[in-house]
Order: sequence, then structure tokens, then C-alpha cells
Amino acid sequence: MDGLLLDIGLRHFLFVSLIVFVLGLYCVLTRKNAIGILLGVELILNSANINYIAFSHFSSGNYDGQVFAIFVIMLAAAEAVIGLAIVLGIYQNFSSIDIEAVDSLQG
Amino acid sequence: MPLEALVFYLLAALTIGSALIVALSHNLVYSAFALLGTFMGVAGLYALLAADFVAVIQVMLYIGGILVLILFAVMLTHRIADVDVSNRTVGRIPAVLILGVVGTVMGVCIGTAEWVQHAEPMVEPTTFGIGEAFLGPYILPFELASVVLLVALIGAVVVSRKELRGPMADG
Amino acid sequence: MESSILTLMIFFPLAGMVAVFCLPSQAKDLIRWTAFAFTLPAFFLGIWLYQNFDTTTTALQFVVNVPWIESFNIRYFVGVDGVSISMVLLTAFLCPICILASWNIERAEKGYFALFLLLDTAMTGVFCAMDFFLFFIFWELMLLPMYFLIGIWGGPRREYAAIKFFLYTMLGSALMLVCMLVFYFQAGAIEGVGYTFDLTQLPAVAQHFQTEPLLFGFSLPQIMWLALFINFAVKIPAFPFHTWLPDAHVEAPTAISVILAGVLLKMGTYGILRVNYPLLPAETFFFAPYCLAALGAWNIVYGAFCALSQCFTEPKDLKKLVAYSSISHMGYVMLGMASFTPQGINGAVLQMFNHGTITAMLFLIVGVIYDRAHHRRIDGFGGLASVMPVYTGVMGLAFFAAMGLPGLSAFISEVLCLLGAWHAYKIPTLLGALTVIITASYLLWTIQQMFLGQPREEYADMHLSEINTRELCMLVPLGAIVVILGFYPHAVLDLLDVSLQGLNEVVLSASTSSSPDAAAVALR
Amino acid sequence: MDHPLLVSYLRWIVLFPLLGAVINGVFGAKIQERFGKNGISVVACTAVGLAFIFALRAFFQLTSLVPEERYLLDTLLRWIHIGALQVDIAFAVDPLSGLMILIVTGIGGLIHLYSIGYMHDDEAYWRFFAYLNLFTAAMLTLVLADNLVLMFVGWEGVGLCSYGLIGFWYKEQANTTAGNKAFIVNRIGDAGFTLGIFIIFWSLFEAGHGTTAVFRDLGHLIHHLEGQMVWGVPAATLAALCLFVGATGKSAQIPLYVWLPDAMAGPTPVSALIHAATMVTAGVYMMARMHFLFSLSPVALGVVATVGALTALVAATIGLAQFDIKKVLAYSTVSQLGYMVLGVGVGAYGAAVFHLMTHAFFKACLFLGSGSVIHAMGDEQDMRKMGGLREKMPLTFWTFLISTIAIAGIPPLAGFFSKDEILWLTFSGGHPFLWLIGFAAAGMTAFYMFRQVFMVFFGENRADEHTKEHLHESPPVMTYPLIVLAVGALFAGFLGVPPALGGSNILEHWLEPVFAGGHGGGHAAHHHVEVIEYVLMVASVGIAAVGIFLAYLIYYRQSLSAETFTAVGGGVPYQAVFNKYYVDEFYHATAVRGSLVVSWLCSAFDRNVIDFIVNGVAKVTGLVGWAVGRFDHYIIDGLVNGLADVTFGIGNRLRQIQTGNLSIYLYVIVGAIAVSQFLPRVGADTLLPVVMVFLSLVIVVGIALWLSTRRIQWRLMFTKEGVSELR
Repeated sequence: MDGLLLDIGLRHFLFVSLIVFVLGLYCVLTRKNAIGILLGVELILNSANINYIAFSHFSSGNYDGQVFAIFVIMLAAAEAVIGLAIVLGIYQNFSSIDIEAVDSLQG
Repeated sequence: MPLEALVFYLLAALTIGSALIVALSHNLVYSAFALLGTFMGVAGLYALLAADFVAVIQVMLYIGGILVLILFAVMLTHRIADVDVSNRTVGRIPAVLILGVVGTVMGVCIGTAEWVQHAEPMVEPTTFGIGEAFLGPYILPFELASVVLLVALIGAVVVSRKELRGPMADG
Repeated sequence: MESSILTLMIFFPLAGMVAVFCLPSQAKDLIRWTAFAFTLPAFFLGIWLYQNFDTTTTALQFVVNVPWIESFNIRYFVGVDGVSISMVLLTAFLCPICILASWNIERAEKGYFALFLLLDTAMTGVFCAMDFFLFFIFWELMLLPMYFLIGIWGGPRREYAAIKFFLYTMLGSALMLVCMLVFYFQAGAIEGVGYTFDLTQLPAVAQHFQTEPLLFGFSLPQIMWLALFINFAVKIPAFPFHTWLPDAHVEAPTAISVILAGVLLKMGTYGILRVNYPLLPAETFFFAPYCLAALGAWNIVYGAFCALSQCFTEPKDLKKLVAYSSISHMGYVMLGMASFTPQGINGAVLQMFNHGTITAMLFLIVGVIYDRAHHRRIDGFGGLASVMPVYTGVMGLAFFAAMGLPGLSAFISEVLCLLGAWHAYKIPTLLGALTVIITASYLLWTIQQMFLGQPREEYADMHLSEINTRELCMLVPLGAIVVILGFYPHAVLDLLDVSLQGLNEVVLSASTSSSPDAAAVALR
Repeated sequence: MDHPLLVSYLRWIVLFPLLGAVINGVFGAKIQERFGKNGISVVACTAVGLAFIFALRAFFQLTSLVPEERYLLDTLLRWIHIGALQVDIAFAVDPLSGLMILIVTGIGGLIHLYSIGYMHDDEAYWRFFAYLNLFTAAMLTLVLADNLVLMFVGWEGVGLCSYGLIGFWYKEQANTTAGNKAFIVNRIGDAGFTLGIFIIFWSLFEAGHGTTAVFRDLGHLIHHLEGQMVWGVPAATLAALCLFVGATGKSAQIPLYVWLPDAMAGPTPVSALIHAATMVTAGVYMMARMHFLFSLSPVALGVVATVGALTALVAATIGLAQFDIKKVLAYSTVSQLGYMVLGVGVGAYGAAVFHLMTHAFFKACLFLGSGSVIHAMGDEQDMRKMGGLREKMPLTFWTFLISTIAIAGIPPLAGFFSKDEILWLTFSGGHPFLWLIGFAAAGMTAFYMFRQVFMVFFGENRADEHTKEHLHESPPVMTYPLIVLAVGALFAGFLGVPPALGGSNILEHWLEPVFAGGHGGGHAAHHHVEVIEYVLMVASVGIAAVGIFLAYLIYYRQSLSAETFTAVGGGVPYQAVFNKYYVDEFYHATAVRGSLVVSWLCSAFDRNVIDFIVNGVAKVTGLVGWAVGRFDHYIIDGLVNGLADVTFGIGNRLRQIQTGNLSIYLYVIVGAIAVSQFLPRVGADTLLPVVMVFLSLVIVVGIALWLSTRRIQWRLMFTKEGVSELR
């Protein structure tokens, strides 16, 4: 049992990542504030990155995982920029960033 | 307790703890600041995983870039119309239920799967290897990424332009 | 150059599409000329292709065969042989003409020409592709621009027509997709072949199918033959899958009608020759009497009578008449290729080419009068010969060519089709030969109602101006081809003969194992 | 014949008129504007003249050869070489076609000249000459073709020109209708012709000794047809009958003769050239060319002979009662063509061709003469308004009279020899009944032709004053051709004086190499002088004289009233004859109406008929749950529309999922992930993952649908505001 807890391995990182992921998902699901949702997305992306790096370190033996992590970071940056721009746009139009108020896509 | 385990648990606690604040805090500003802790913790985890380059990128980009951006947005929306910087949550019970299922299943997977593990995790400076990878097999995605960033840049400018808001406001 | 010529022909129009997109949408003339300019290279390359094509071999020529999606062994494999070269040339020839015919498009020119160029790429691609998957991709790619071209720039009921066209074609495509996958997986199960979409390797697969009855007494390859046939029959269009055609033609703008009748219909019969014949030869021989010969003869008769009815029943639409005549004329192709005689199969492919040029002329002619009068009613004119003599002359050439008058191109192909077919199927050929009477009736009746007689007073204020230079520029080359091929059909036949005879051999040698049954003999 | 003499000038016989047609057809309007009408006629007449010169050259080259080798061949272009079908654009001259090209270019040239005068006031002068040249080219192609397929090109080409020229004055509805009728009726014959080609080609192929469509090889191969059957009928008989159907169309025989009288709507030179002298004889020419085939089948020959004789009689009876000057000539033409076909039918090919030639002279002369009259009368064609033109138009009168005597069969003019030879060979060939029919028709011919002469040229002029003042003889350019043709009508008969009258029958000898293989009774070598031949000759001259005398009594002396004949049988026979036996009406009611009804049915079928099937299809669709009761008016459309409706219906339902509410979307997404992860876990390993994914999709979509219909409840249950509202 000691070995399991103290010998830090792949699973430990995966569990951390899982917890961050679940928290991010929770954040995304329950927030009414659009920026809050964006925060949750960032959490999710980070959890994915932890997985990449962990697998890269423990399993693959090459840099593919790290490369992908960098791509994800890049995407996160792009996503944050666009997302926030949209949030600002929504704010301008609806005077609110409450997602419940924004339902003009309703079919 | 070995040093490595200690460091890991500290970093994990930092990460998860601040993530909890992000997810649960009622104040958006707190949430945003707590994200700082998460990012730092994750960066630490990267370093622990011998991914020095990514860790540095994480600090620079996430903390220096994205987080600042988010904080600006929070402040900006706060200031413009002076609305309550609330961070109310909705539908917690179903969310918890669903996430319970997801989390459990994934946890079971993580716990039971036979992960491929190299006997000797590599520990070496990674910058050279990553550079090789980017300019070698990943040259096309790498170039595409620059295009994507450019497009995102232009897109953000276009979306937040004043003229576009007219028709949308009418609709 | 040698090997990349087909690739250039396929993708030049695509480059044109990009170029058109980059132009400002106000520069209408520039857009038109750009589109025209980008269809010309394919035309000139086509001439080069024609001159350098080796007519003595059945092998594929100008081949490019490189991996495309390696994990599924999908290849970018293009090439032409005698079966496809005439169609490639026809496409390359008709596209610049259609651009000229589109000069009057007045709405969203940029989108129109861009879509048209995309269509050009897809059509050329279909005729060049030798990989089943690539063939399928181009086949589907064609649908998209066609749908929009009819649905946006069409007549009053354009959306109905476009959706009808789309649904019919999708029905067929779904069947083809399934058959394609069956071939793919069957190929994977065979030693020495392996997973492949290569149309030149798939013939080896057919013998490995199980021949036990699977459904309604048909075996798997027979069902696949029928499924593929239905797909292609929609395009031909063979009865009873034809009702999209009159609607699509009536609604489509002139140039699109030309493409639709001139090139798209040929894809049906081309597909049968390219896929059904070599891949499932024994089944082809089994089904040919019913699905090709009998149905073809029925197409001839039925199309002609439907066209005749346009002379006296509403809506008396000239375009509808021409559309039904297309159905009738494509029947000759089916009848000819079902005969498995050298005359029949050569005649069939020649008829595909000739019908492409003649029906293009007919639709252009309809377009000319429609541009002036804004209607196409057969009984809505009269005495046009006095008002527009040159136009009437060109019309006469096209109408008599459609009638199969000797000395013009369609005569050769129709006679070859019927001559070949007589050997194998007496009664269908008899019907086909007698239908020339009906064909003459409806065309002459139309000429009489529209062009002869006194110019009507109630139409005197329409200001029908004589055909202009641009319109002559698109009609005269077609007319010249119609006349030249009437006297020297070997200009095209030489390209076809060797390959088609090879194809014929394939089917006939596969047929020796299966003897025709009693019902098929009765047709003979 | 086995080794044809290869020459390279025959092509010009066809190409010159074709060139003339192209020049006049494409640039005619400009030429006429620039150089006037003379420019047009110079081009056209030069083209035909050059063709005539080359035709003469070919003819004289033939005469310089020994009879058995009289065969010239000129291959212009490789045409269709596919499998066993090897045909070229090649022109061949043998004695038969050598004679025909002289007739076509010679008489054609004269009629070109005549047209210069006749058409002088017409605006579309250039168009007329373009057609005329094109016709000459097509007719020469027909005659010179060395194979059946090329012959068919000429065959339909002349039909096209005939169509264009009948409807030349296209502003009159009646003219264009006549043109349509001619073309469509001829198309029936053309279909027969093509089927004939197919049968010959494939039956020879199946016989296994090689096959061809080239005449000179067909002659050698054709006997292999014996024993070949198509549908249980001997192939030779069927092929011959099919070709004969073609001939009945072109040569206006029963039952397809109806177009020819209507074809008189065209300008008169056209009637003379196309509908009397050349085109209508194409059927006879073709049968003579294919004599070796017809000789193989006694049955077919019997049919041909019977049809020919009946046509001769029926047309003659109709001709008795017509008043239109050109209609009389038209029925006379049909009747004379009947004689020719009768000649072919009894195997007297030479005699048929002989009659073809003499008929070309006198009938062209008659038509041109009638054209001259019509021209003078101001386009009046009713004989009842003519009369007494003898003094005003002497040249026209004399030439017309000579031709009339010729056609009536009075020796020693041309018609006597040729017609009598046919009749004699019919009788001697063992067809006394057919002879009787032909004999009766000969009497009628004499009667109605002289009736015409008396009504037009003798007696009082019954025209109105205005017309009378303008009566004049036609200009020389019109009368000189008349004279030339009249001379032909006078003397052409001496080419075929039978041995019984001390002649040597030059024409038969000339044609002998062509028909050598046939079993024709017309072969000069088999010609025995018999007493009965003299008896029959006297008889036919006698009945002609009776006919002439009757016409003289009724229409010149008027001592006999026409009513005494028309009243026979209560006027019923007269009415029948006057109305052309109501054949047109019959055809209109059956064939024309029939095909219109069929076409109406087809188009109704396309729109309505399969309605019930579609209803069934729609019901199946309805079982799925959407389109029950959505039956479309159009059958096949119904299916398509049904598909569209189903798609639309599903989409409409699914649309409601689009609440626009972001959190609902998120819940659906995450929920789907959860379900798709969870289900495979709890399910046994035996369940296929694919099935599970599918099931989970169905569940998610189902839940989403359920939720979307209860969007209010959803909000009530899961949102704070909702909860507070509930309270």
C-alpha cells in the first residue's frame, strides 16, 4: 500500500487529471456566466495536457505528447481570444452574459 | 516519504485545491484568480514529468497570456454595465449525478487498465527534441497552427468590431 | 506533361474557382472572362490528348497512380482508355461553350461561375478516375454544385426540381456506396489482391463471390449488379427513374441544361460500361436483355411518345420536349451496349458523344429563344423563320440531327446501335427503328408550330432579334462537329474501337459459362 | 465487276452540286443582295452542269469497256469500319447507275434552267436553288452509292430536300403540313429500309460466309441467305419485303402513296424534278439495284407485283375525277410508278428502268408544262377555270400534247414501248390478272390525260377578265427545257424497241451486265416473238384510243355528259373516287389519332397512372410514422416528395431540440458521453460495441426529444428560477 501511494507513477497523474477534468466539467455545466464556462474549459484543457505529458513521459518515450500539449496550449490561447471576443459581443447585444438569456438560436 | 512523492502531492493539492475554488466559488473574480493556482500547479506537474519546455510555456502562455486576458474580460464586463460579478450556478444535482457516472467510469478505467510503461522514463532536456519534432514530422501542423492563430486574431477583431453589432442587436 | 495531363485537366477549373472567388463580385465581366479562360486550358489539353492518344491498345493511358489515403489503400488513380476518352473530350469541349451560354446570368455571378467550375472539375474527374473511391468522390462532388446551380439560378419551381434531382441521385449513390464497400472487403479477403478500390484490380474479385441465391433467387453479385444499375439508371435516366429529368431541365438555366443533358446523362451509361461491365461481366450478360435492351427500347418508345405529347398537352414546353427526347435518345445507347456486338457497343459510345453535342445544341437553341421571349411555349411562336432566318437555319441543323438524318452524326450512331442490337434482340430493335417515325413527328410538328407559318401578330411586339455573335460562337462549333462526324465518324470511333472490343470480349467470355434463359432468347 | 476500275472523278458528280448547295445555302442571301438573282442561278446551274459533264464522262468511259467490266469505283473517304461492317463513302457507276446519273443531272439541269424563269419573282430565290442543288447531290449519292448504308444517306437526303421544297412557301400552313406528311410517311418507309439492311447483314453473318453491305459483294453473297430464317420467315423474303416497304414510301405505292398528291404544294419545278422524274423513282431504282435479293424470294416478288398493279389502278381511278391540274399529274405519277413497281415485281427490271427513264422525260415535261400554264394563269390550278390556252401558249401546248400522247401509250412515242414491255412481260410471266389490271389502268390513263388536255387547252377560256389579259407564253428559259423534254418524250422510246417490232432493245442490252444474275423475264436473250405479243400490243393501243375518244366526246365535243358517268351507282363510286377513297381520313383516324392517343397515355402515365403503386409506397413510408395520408398526385414524384416530407418531418421534430439554451446543449453532450461510457461497462462483453453506441445514441436522442417537448418542465426542474416558480 505504501508503494502504491509513494511510488509516483502514471496513474497518479491520471487521477489528478481526472479530478481536474471533472471539476472543469462541473464548472462548465453549472455556471450561468459565460466567462465562468470559459474558466471551466481551461480546466478541462489543462487536464488533457497533464495526460499528454504523463503519457509522453511514462509510455511513449518520444516527444509526441509534448508536441501535442503545446498545440493544445496554442489552441487554448486561440479559443480564449475568440471566446472572450464572443462574450464581449454577446454582452454588447444582450447587456448580459448570462447564457440563459441568450437563446436566439432556439429552433 | 521520498522527495518526489512529497513534491507530487503538494503540487496535486495545489492544483486540485485551486481547481475546486474555480469550480465552486460564487465570485467570478475569485474563480479567475484561483485559476492562477491551478496553472501553477499544473506547470509544476509538468516539471515533475521532466517536461521543462512545456512547463515554461505553461507559465508564460497560460498565466501570462490567457489568465490576464480572462481577468481583463471579467473586469471589463464588470465595469461596462456595472452588473453584479456573480458566478451563480445552476442545476447542480444533475451535474453531480452525471459527473459521478463519468468520473467513476473513468476512474475505474484508470485504475484497472494495463498501462504501457517504459521501464526507464526519460529525463533529459526536451527543447532540442521538441524543436526537431516541430520542424520535422510536424512541420505541416505547425505551419497550420500559425495560420489558425492568425485567423483567430483576425476573427477576434472582426467579432468585436462595432459595425457587426447593429444587425445582431436588431435580431 | 505526358502523365499529368489528366490531372491538369481535372484541376485547372478548380484553380479557376479559386481565382473567381478572389475577384470582387462587382467585376462581372472580369468574372465571366476569368471563368471562360479557365475552361480553355482543359479544351486545348483535350486536343493534345486527342492527338497523342494511342488508339491501338486497350491499356489505360496518361496514368497517374499514387497513394492518397494509404491506410485504406485508396489511390489517386486517373487514366483514360477508349471508353472514357470521348467523354473527357466532350466535357472539355462543352464547358467553354456553357460558360458562353451563361453570359446572361444576372444573379450572384461570382457564385454561379465558381460552382460551374467546380462542376467541371467533378465531371472530368468522374470520367478519369480509375479508383472506385475516387470515382465515388467525384460522383458525389458533382451533386453539390448541380444542386445549387439548379436551386439558386433556376426557374420558378427550382427548389422542387433541385431537391428531386438530389434525392433521386442520392438514392443511387447510397446503393453504389454499399456495392463499393462489398467489393472492397471481398477484395481484402482474397489472397494476392488485398483491400483495394482499384478498378483495374477489382475484376479479379468478382469470381470469388458466392453464387448461391441470396434474395428473391438472386445471388449476391446479381443483387450488386442491380444496385449499381439502379444508381446509373437514375443518371441515364432510365424508366422509371427518369422523372427528375424533365423537371430539372425545365427549371435549370440554359447552360446547366446543356451540362445536364450533354454530360451528366452520359455518366449513367459510362458508369455501366466502366463498373458493371468489367467488374460483373457474367451478371451483365445475364441482365442485359432485360435491364439494358428491353428497358432501353422502352425508353426509346416511351420518351418519344412523351415528347410527342408535349406538342399538344400542357404545358407545351419546348424544353420539356427536348428533355423527353433525351430520354428517348439515351435508350439507343442502352440498346446498343446490350448487344455485345462491335457495332452495337461502338455505336452506343458514339451515340453518347453525339447526343452530347446534339442535345447541347438543342438546349442552347431553346435558351436563345427563351432569352428573347421569356417563355418557351411551343404554341407561343409562329413564323420565326421569317423573323430569325439564321437562327432557323441552325435550329434546322440541330433538329434534323436529333432526328437522325443521314449525313449528320446521330445517324451513324443510331444505325450502329440498332444494327448491332438486331443481332441479339429483334423486337426491341424493331421498336427502336420504328420510333424514328415518332421522333420525326414531334420534331417536325414543333418546327411547323414555332418556325413556319405567318409571324403572329400578337408576338410582333416581342422584338425578337436575330441570333447574335456570342450565340453563334457556341452553336457553330457544335454544328460543325455534328456535320463532320456524320461524314467521318472514325474521328471518334477510332478512339473507341479497340477498348470497346476488349470490353466486349470480357463480357462474352464470361457469358460462356452462363447460357441465356428462355425469356432472354424470346427477345431475340 | 470483280475488279472495278478505280477512278477519282466520280466524287465530283456529287460534290459539285453539294458545293453549290453550301455556297447558296450559307452565302445565298449575301450573293443575292450583291449580285442579284443571276448570281444565284449561275452558281446553281454551273454546279449541276459540271455534274452533268462528269456524268457524261463516266458514261462514255463505261461504253468504252467490255460489258462485263463496266464498273467504275471511286472511294472518297473511309466511313464506317466496325467489325464486319465495312462501308466507305464510295461511289460506283455501272450501267444502271450510269443511266440514272444522266437522267438526274440531265433532267435536273433542265429543271434548274426552267426554275430561273419560274421562280424569278420569289424573294427566297437563293433558298430555292440551295435546296435544288442539295437535292441533286443527295439524289446522286443515292444513285452512285456503292453500299446500302450510303444509299440510305441519299435516300433520306432527298426526303429532307423534298420536305424543304414542299414547304418552300412555309407561310402557308397547308404547305408545311404537306411537307410534314411527306417526311413522316417516308420515315415509315425508311424504318423498313433500315430493318431490311439489318436483316440482310445479320442473316448473311449467321450464314457464315462473311457479310457486307456493299452492293457488288452482296451480289455474290446473297445466295447464302437461302435457308436463313428470321421469326420463321425466310430471311430473303423478309428482307425484300422490308426494303419494299422503303420503296412504297419513296415511290408512293399503296399504302404509303398518300403524301405524293399533297406534295404538289411545292413549286412546280420541284414537282417535276422531285415528285415525278427523280426522287420518287428511287424506290424502283433501289429494287432494281437489289434485284438479286428480290429474285431470291418469289413471295416478295408476288407482293411487289400485286401492290404495283393495284397502285396503278387505284391512282388512275382517283386521277379520273380530279380538277386540280397538278393533282391529276400527281395521281398519274403514282399510277405510272405502279407500272414500274409491277415491272420489278414480275422480274422485268430492265423494263422497269426503261419505263422509269421514259416517264422521267414525259412526266417532267408535263409538270413543267403545267407550271408554265399555272405561271401564265396567275397561280390558278383549277382546270375548270382554264380552257382555250392553245392559241395563247402554242409551245406549251405542243410539248404538253406530245408528252400526253407519250404517256397515253400511243406508238411510236416513248410511253408506248416502255409501258407495253412491262405489260407484256407481266402477261408472259404468268400474271394475266395483273396484266388485266395494268391494261385497265392504261385506258384510264389515256382518258384522264386527254381530259386534262381538252380542259386546259381547248374550248372556251373560263378564267376571269383580269387573268385573260395577262395570258402569255412563258419566256424562253422556261420553254426551251420543255422542247428538249418533249423531244425526249418523242424519241426515248426507240432505245427499247422490242425485237417483236424489229428493234434491238439497246437499253436492255446496256443493262444486261447488271441484271445478268437475275431470273428476270425481261432478259433480252429470253425474248421470243410470239403472236400473242402483237395481240396484246394492239389491245393496249386500242384501249388507249378508246380512252382518248371518250375524253374527246365528253370534254371536247361535249356530246356526252360527264354526269352520265358520275351518276353510276347513285354517285357512290364517283364520290369515293373524288374523295380519294377517304384514305387520308382513314389514316388520320387510325394512325395519326392512334399515335396521339398513345402519346397522351404515355404522358399521363408519367404523371398519373402509377398512382396506386405510389400510394402503396407512401403507405409503407407511413408505417414508419410520418407520411401516412400524404399521397402524391404523381406516382414517382410521390416517392420523392414522400422522402422529402419524411426528412422534413424528422427535422421539424428534431428542431425542437434546438432550444438555444447553452446549458441544455452542454447537458446533452456530457450526458451522451456518460451514457456511452456507462452502457458498455454494465453491458456484457458479448454485446458489440457498435450496437451499444447505436443504442446510446438512440437513448440520448430520445431523451433530448422528450426533454425538448417538455422544455418548460425542464426549466422548472433544473433551474433555480424554475424551482422558485414551482413554489
